[in-house]
Amino acid sequence: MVRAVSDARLLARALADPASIVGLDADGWTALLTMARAEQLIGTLAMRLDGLQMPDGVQAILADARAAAEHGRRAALWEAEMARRALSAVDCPVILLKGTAFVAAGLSAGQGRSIGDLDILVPRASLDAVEAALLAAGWEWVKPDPYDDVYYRRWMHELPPLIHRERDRMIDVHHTILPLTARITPDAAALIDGSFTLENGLRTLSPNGMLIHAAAHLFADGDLAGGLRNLWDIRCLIEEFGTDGLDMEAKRHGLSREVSRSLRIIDALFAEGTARGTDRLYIRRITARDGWGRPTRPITRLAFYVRSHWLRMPPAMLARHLWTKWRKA
Amino acid sequence: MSGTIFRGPLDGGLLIAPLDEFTAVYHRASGITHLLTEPAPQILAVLGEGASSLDGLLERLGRDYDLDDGTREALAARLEELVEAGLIERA
Amino acid sequence: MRHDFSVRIGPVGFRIGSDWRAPIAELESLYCDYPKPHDGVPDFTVRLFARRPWRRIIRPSVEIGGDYMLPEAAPLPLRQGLLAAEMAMNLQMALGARRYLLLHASAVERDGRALLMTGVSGAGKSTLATLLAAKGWRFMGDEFALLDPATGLIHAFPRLISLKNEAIAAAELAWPDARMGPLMPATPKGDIRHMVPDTRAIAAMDVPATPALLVFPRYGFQAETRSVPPAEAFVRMTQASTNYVAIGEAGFRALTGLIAAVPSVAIDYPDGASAIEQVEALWSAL
Amino acid sequence: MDDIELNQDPVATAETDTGVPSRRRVLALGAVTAGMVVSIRPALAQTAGSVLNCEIPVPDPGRAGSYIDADGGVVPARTKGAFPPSTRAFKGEEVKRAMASGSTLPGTDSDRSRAYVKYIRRLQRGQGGFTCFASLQMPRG
Repeated sequence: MVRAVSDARLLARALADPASIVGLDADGWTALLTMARAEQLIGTLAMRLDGLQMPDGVQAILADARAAAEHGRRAALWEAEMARRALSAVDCPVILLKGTAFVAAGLSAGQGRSIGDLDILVPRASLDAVEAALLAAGWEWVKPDPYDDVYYRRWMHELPPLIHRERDRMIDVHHTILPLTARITPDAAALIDGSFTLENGLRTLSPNGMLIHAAAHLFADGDLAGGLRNLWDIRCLIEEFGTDGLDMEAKRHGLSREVSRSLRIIDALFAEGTARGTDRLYIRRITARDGWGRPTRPITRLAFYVRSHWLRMPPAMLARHLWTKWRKA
Repeated sequence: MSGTIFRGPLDGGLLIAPLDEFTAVYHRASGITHLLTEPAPQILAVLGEGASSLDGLLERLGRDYDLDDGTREALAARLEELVEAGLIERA
Repeated sequence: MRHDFSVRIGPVGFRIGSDWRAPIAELESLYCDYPKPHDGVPDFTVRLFARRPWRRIIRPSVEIGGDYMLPEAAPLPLRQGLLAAEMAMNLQMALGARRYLLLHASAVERDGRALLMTGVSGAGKSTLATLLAAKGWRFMGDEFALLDPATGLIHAFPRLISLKNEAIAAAELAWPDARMGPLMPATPKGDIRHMVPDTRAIAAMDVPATPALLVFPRYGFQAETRSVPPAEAFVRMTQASTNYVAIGEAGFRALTGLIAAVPSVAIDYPDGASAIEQVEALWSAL
Repeated sequence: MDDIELNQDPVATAETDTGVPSRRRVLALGAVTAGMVVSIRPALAQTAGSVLNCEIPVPDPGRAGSYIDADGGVVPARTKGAFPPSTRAFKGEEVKRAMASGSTLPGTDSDRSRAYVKYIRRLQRGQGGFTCFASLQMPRG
């Protein structure tokens, strides 16, 4: 019998060691599937468990999840293809990021992965041309709000989000991988220089580049929402490509701390490692999910939320940002 | 522009269900269903035989059909619609 | 969660968790003749919860959550908790169903063949299904019909029938012995009362049927019947399906197959009796 | 269901009815008025009514505090001639009534209501209230 686990460690273990699901009872399965949906890892889980013995009811749910992931993969690749066509006249490298990059390059991190918006990285010097080409090809601004627009253009690492008027899909156009306000400034040009070309002319970051981007996103930017999925991405990249040259490249981008934290936490969550010190706090946050799919540990969550704002902005700017938002509300 | 080559979906890239004056088409690469009226299915059929320029397409359509108002401008506009829908691309 | 209940409706298993006892007690009583999810593992989880702890007690307000959520769902007062549960279950179907092409249609069956009725809310698809069931048809569902892309068969989804406003009295008249949920006056959708489908509908819910006729009813007009061209029927059904796009090629094959296989007919009707006459006439002409 | 009229080979579709090129016929290239391609989009519209009790904030939380001009555009707070934001979100049913009958939204006069309705009509996916608005869009009965 599998020991009852009351947080998303149950899910982490099932992903890392599919055989661990043997012996799950109906309630255990229900909790696992619900958590996987809440963490947007149901497609990944379905791919990992494919072919194992399990109740028919579970088998059917996971088959649906695989079909949904396949459909999502197709839609993501199509959106990338449409962006490629729209940008073919702009003479600059277009680098796919995150989920779309994983599926476009056929990486294990892309198997069953849920993919939302299309994220691309382009050189900052090409940003205006890219923006114009996308607007000409049917993309529109999501938020035509003057304050947000100025905020984005001045401080963010991406254009304000665009949505395609026919296909209803969003695109995020990045020119670097962290907000300009963050204390860490990765070398975007080096990431672009090191990128790999795909058959259709689109590009992806190098394996180490993808890993560093994932770690930066997870530990130097957001509030760790969706953290388990990000960590799973990193774990797959390591399994597939190893860590040769990773240290040096992480150092060049000022992200050594974030990258080594990722490696330690992956070892603790998906292997036999033991978390120590603040890593344990991160794991508490990343696994804060119960068998009903509910977020748990509100205090930990709040702490990481506050931290995410702290990381993004210098204090005076954070105060100004919150003040403007507050006055408007 | 006149030298542009237009390319249709790959072989087997479309599922086609004629309904009435409309034809439902499932585009496998995108997962999008389109409802087409004339002359879209005919243009796609010709491009299914191989990529073609505007003039080449006009000539090949003229072989099978009487093109009553078969101006280049009209065909260019139709092709633009198909490009926007992602059903064909400029090669 | 503090209170919970599981049930299977047609092929779909649900688990409903709640911060309050009352909605669960109502579900237990109304769904008492239904089976449990296959292998004890539900397809979908639904949560009825209080946004803030004190909202359990002070002006209790039921938030809707679950595997699939929409950001704009507004909470309902606790006395409408059953409605919240039903909406949340429908929401899981609308956003999460992948095994079947989900048709926003009511369905009844006779001789192994299914009649599908679809239309906007207020068109009368729900009322017509209950009236036809009272005349001997087997009730398969009043909200969703499940088209199996692998077989082309319609699977029943006989959830509680959600009666609105005048339809409540009409259904009570047609089904004097039916078990009814609490009357919920003045909900966002008007007065609502849930009715348990008849015993036969529940007993036969795992028996699928071959689709035979697709009807687009419209209430409040002089009786008229017209054939719906295939392209119009096709487009209307893509818009009457929440997962048509999401299931991709399977959906295209299933829907074009359905449209090619069964006649599509629009009927305008002034009252229930005429509608039944019109439907029976179409059916016997098949 | 494989016996339906599905043809995977686009080449064979030029003559849709018979599958064989038959008589020579007229093909109109220029007579298209409305466009010859309609793409099917995801629909929540018809069903959402039964799955959702929803609200539309004006404007959405991402643009809270901004004013709404007469065309339904979102403009900076205190723009002259524009209307202040609504103090409460509107229920789906209220918006539906205002759109169908031209009655005013609760707590507004007719000009303001018209501006709000225009704003709601211009909502796009990704903006607060869009799914609710989409659920009110009934296809032709």
